[in-house]
Amino acid sequence: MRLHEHEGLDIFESAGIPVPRRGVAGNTDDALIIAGEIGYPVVLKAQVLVGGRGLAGGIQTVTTPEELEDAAGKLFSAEIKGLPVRKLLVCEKADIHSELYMGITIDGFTGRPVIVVSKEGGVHIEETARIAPDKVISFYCDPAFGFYPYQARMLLRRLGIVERLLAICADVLVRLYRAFVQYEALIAEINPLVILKTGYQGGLLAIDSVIEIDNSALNRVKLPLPEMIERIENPLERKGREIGVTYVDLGGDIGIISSGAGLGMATMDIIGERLRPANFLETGGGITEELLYKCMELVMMKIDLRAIFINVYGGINPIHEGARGVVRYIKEHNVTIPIVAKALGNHQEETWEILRAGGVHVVTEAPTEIAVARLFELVGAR
Amino acid sequence: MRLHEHEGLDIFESAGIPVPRRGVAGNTDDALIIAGEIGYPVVLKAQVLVGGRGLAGGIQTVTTPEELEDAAGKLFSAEIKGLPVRKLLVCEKADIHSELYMGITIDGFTGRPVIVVSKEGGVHIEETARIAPDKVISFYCDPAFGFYPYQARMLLRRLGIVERLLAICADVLVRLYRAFVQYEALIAEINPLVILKTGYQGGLLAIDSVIEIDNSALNRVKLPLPEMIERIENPLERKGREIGVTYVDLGGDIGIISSGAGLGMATMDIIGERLRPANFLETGGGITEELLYKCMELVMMKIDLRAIFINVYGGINPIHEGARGVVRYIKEHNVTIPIVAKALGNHQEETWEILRAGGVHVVTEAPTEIAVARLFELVGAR
Amino acid sequence: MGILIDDATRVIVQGITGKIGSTQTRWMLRYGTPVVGGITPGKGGTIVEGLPVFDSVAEAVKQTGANASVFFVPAAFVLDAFYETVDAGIKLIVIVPEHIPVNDVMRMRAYAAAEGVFALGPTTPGILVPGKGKMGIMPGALFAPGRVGIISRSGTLSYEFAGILSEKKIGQSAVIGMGADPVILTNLPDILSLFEADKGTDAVIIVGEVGGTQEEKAAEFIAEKMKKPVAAYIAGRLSPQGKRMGHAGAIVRGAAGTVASKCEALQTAGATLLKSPIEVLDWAVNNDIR
Amino acid sequence: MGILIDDATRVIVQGITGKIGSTQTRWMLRYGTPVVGGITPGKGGTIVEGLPVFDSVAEAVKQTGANASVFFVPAAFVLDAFYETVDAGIKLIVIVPEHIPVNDVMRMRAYAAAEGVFALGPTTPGILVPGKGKMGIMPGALFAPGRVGIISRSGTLSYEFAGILSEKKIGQSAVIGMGADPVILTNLPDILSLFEADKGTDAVIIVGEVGGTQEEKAAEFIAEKMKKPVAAYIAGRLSPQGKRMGHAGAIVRGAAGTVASKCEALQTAGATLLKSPIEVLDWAVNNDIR
Repeated sequence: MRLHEHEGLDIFESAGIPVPRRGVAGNTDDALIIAGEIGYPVVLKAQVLVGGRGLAGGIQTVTTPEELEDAAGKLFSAEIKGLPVRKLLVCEKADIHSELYMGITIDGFTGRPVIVVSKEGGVHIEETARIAPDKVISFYCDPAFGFYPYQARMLLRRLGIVERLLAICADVLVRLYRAFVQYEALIAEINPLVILKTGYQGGLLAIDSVIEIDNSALNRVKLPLPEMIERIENPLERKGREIGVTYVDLGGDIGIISSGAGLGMATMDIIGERLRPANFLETGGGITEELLYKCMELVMMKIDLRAIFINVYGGINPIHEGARGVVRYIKEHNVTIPIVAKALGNHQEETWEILRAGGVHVVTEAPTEIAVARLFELVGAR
Repeated sequence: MRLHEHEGLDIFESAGIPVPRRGVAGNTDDALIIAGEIGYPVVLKAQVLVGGRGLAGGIQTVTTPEELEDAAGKLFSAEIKGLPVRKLLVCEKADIHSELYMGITIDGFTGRPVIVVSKEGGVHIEETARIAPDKVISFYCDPAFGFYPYQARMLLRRLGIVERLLAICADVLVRLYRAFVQYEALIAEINPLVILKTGYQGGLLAIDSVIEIDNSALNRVKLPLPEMIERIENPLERKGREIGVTYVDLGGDIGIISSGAGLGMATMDIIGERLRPANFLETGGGITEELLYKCMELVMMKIDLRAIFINVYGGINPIHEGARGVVRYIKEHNVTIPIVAKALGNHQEETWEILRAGGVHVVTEAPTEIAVARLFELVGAR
Repeated sequence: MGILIDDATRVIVQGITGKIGSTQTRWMLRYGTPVVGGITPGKGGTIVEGLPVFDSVAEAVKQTGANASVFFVPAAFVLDAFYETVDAGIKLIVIVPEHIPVNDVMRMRAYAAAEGVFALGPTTPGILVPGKGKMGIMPGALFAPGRVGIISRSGTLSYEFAGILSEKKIGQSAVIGMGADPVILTNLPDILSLFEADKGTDAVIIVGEVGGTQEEKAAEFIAEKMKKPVAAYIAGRLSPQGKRMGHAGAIVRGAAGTVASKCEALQTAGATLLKSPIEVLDWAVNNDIR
Repeated sequence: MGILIDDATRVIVQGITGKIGSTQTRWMLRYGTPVVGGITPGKGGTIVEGLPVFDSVAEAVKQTGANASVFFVPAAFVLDAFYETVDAGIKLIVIVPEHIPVNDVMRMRAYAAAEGVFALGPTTPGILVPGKGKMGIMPGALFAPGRVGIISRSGTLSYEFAGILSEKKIGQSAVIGMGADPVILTNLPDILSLFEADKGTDAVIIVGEVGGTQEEKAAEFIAEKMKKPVAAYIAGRLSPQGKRMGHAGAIVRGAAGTVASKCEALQTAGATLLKSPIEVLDWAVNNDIR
């Protein structure tokens, strides 16, 4: 679960990392009050969960209440990369001397947290990593051992940081690591960590946060935050989460239901050769009659749908039970668009029988390409 | 720092261990109110930091408000093993089917937490461990690995615990371990963990707690508790802590000041051959003129003191500076009882000179026994 | 001799008394898998699918000589059960459940490595060795004995490839689900090395997906160590670019993780790229695999 | 050759820029200890007592060839500095500071054991090898070169015994403070084994205290492994039950750790019990120790 910038800054603050004075506003009036308390100039930052927000106009510095009213009004009515702006973070403007980048993620291949630091903070950090990898220091940490100040100092010395700054930057990096572990994060990033011109706040200020919590750990991480589900903007994707499946909304008009992420992606790729998928829906391993009924309902919510393609395997899933749900939905809602299904594995014959009785075009050969060819025929795709 | 029973029960509760309904009363009226809410019978438990409280009459079951008034009144005016009763824990009375003992401590020799369980709960656990060690199961845990439910089940199975009780007891033991680690305890004990006759509270209830926190970790353990210093009942011992030395109040009339715990204990043992030490005062490694001035002040607070014996070494301590404090105290307060000092190590000659100028009997030979012989002479001990 | 499962294998099922555990035990037994018992703490002494249930793995090992374990344990209990299983001396562990916290997976991985345990998953369909048995949830009817090895990140896509091959009478030596989580217990190159060393395997199919760097690392292994022909399919060409999650991952991975990067790495390493699963049949014909 | 400190020893002082660190460095240098530098992160490049200060242990090792380290670091920073020192390859570490959380000590101890590091403390006066040097805070004037080894839980009591012996011209081969905490980095039997193996040591004095079980375990070692004569003194006969006598480790809980239990174990093992420190002189005469 990706956290909003302001939620991440709250976590940083509780971890003892210096953060700017700030407040979150849901409307322009609140933004004015917060800015009044902080003192101008302030920075307005759209709280949208998307990268490249700054370049898309989502960050504005204002020096007077009038400027704030103007900028906040525009931001609240704008969309940043397709997402509505529901909240603004109003922040003190830091007196920037220079910037650092600090980030921690998990490397899948080594199974270790990787700590990354660079003197080139800001939006160009990835570019720096590509063209000047020597300016980006990475450290693969042993999670059983932890990450200690001496290791942080070693990394930061390699960036040329010395004397008092060395100790306080190392302290921030260790605190970032502790927060990363405590909140079971997949990503925790300060970008940038600002070195101020004055000694205020110990001379450092974390002015942006990126934190993503491991979804599988959400139930044991103590977070005073809104539920995952409230963060999903797309109504269909939110409904997918409600019924317990993965639903990704796409631009096309062919509905897809698959059991298994890999199979779902392959199906999408094969269909995408000639048609445009409307969605990616993956049931996971919990198929029941009720679940597939709801999956049908969800897929059918997309307007102008031309056909549905079902691709499921009976391994952990009782696909014959799922088939009953599909057929029940078809009958109750008198579905007329073509539905093609490939269903193999345990209980396959029973599944075919149920689906055929419900008017579904069943393909019994193994290659998905053959079943998709049938779909292409039925909707007249060339 | 040893916690009170009620503080320990609060920690257990926050760790998810089942605990009785209860309240803490500072007077009989409050105890009546709490008992009224819980419902009779209730158990009154004197909150004093001493073992064997039950056998000394500190635990009373009452079945009516009248009985409570009578018992609480007596408890509040009593002393349990020399300690005043300032608070009573008022607890629901558990419907006991049987009892277990669960305790965790740190084994100094292996440097590991030791987890101990026994079916013989209650006050006789130490006796059981001595006479029937096979009834007490110990497990030396690897702190880097932690302690997991499967290990808890393994221990508890060896006590003959099976089926549903196995899982819930294992859960309590793992939670006790987590609390032990989280609060940096030296000891965490549930004695007894009661198995109830009914299934109430999952069938288990931790009805007494012993928790001792590592003093050296107090500044990093988050505990919403009164300070260490407020727990010290003896006013002289409290003053010792205030000035930063270890002071243990004893029954005798010879004051002792030593730099170093071992030396202090040896000095006490040697003096104890013929005289009775009034105290054990150990300065630690932070001797200054001011500190020894205050040490003199503290030792002199004991009435009817016959003499003071000072035994210090100049290793990490600047004993010549300390000597100035001793002498300043003697002069300002016109001390007339004999003071014998042995002071060796760095700056010893300077130290001797200062002490002699202040009227202190200085012994320059190495054996403490020789200096103590001088003390015996001076106070006429045979 | 099959890979990982052979005549000496004796499998226990952890979480055998659960709905999925008991159902999958039935399927495993029907497939001829040497399942010898199951574990559910607190339910020792009962019988499921004709097999004895034990309270602890140590007891099961003692009573049945079990040396392999497949997990159908709720995600929250997997770490504890894993430690218990390793401590009991079991050297092959298959973790079917999904939604296990990455922190738990990292711990299990380090413990397995330290104790010399071969573990697969989490989020794996398991292992199936045609004719020998299966540990996990793969639907047996789709597989046939033969000489092609399949390693897949996705359960269902492994069935798809096996199904396509089996229909054309091209059998499999072993089918292994590597697990679909960000961190897995055994990396792809280490699984590849089993197939490279296996006398019963003539060629290997890697079925990958967007994300992570397993396929890129596998390409390095193929280039340096593999002599057997390898075909590779990577799913997710049309997956929308994930909502960008900070920079740290991107810095560590560089450009890796896209279908394009994986395909390029595998092709450069000498693997045959399959643009669509059905192309596996042409590859089999061209490499004379039967 | 002395125990632990010899002609190849090159000592660094961690926390050298602090008040105690710089003062004790001066005393160590005056005693002839081969101190080659110091560490205080952020103060690299400065000079203390004529010695170079470094930002990191690794740098100090590289520049000075240091192979031993003595700590005068605030308790809260000891764990971090310890890990750093071990990682830098130093194999002898003396932790003088007190009030270090037991959890940190347990971590240090496990790390030292895993990495083959000999470490003393916490709450130790250190090591003094007469004529060779000292790491720690022992006041040099009280010690004399000779053939008696002293191991003490208490700093000041080690001075007391050395002082009593030195006055009578009975010198010491080495004096080692084992540390007075509940958990220490090297157990008493392991220190005893150094003396048993040392050609320069004829006899050993153990100076113990109430609390813990180090002396009881030492008794087992003496009974099984030691040929050299051992004398033992245990302080705290009059310590009241349950009271912490200055040292975190000096607390009696139940029957274990009492003076009586220690004395009985040591006497049974064949050690000579000293009821009062001065009796060490009789023991020396009886055992012909000079």
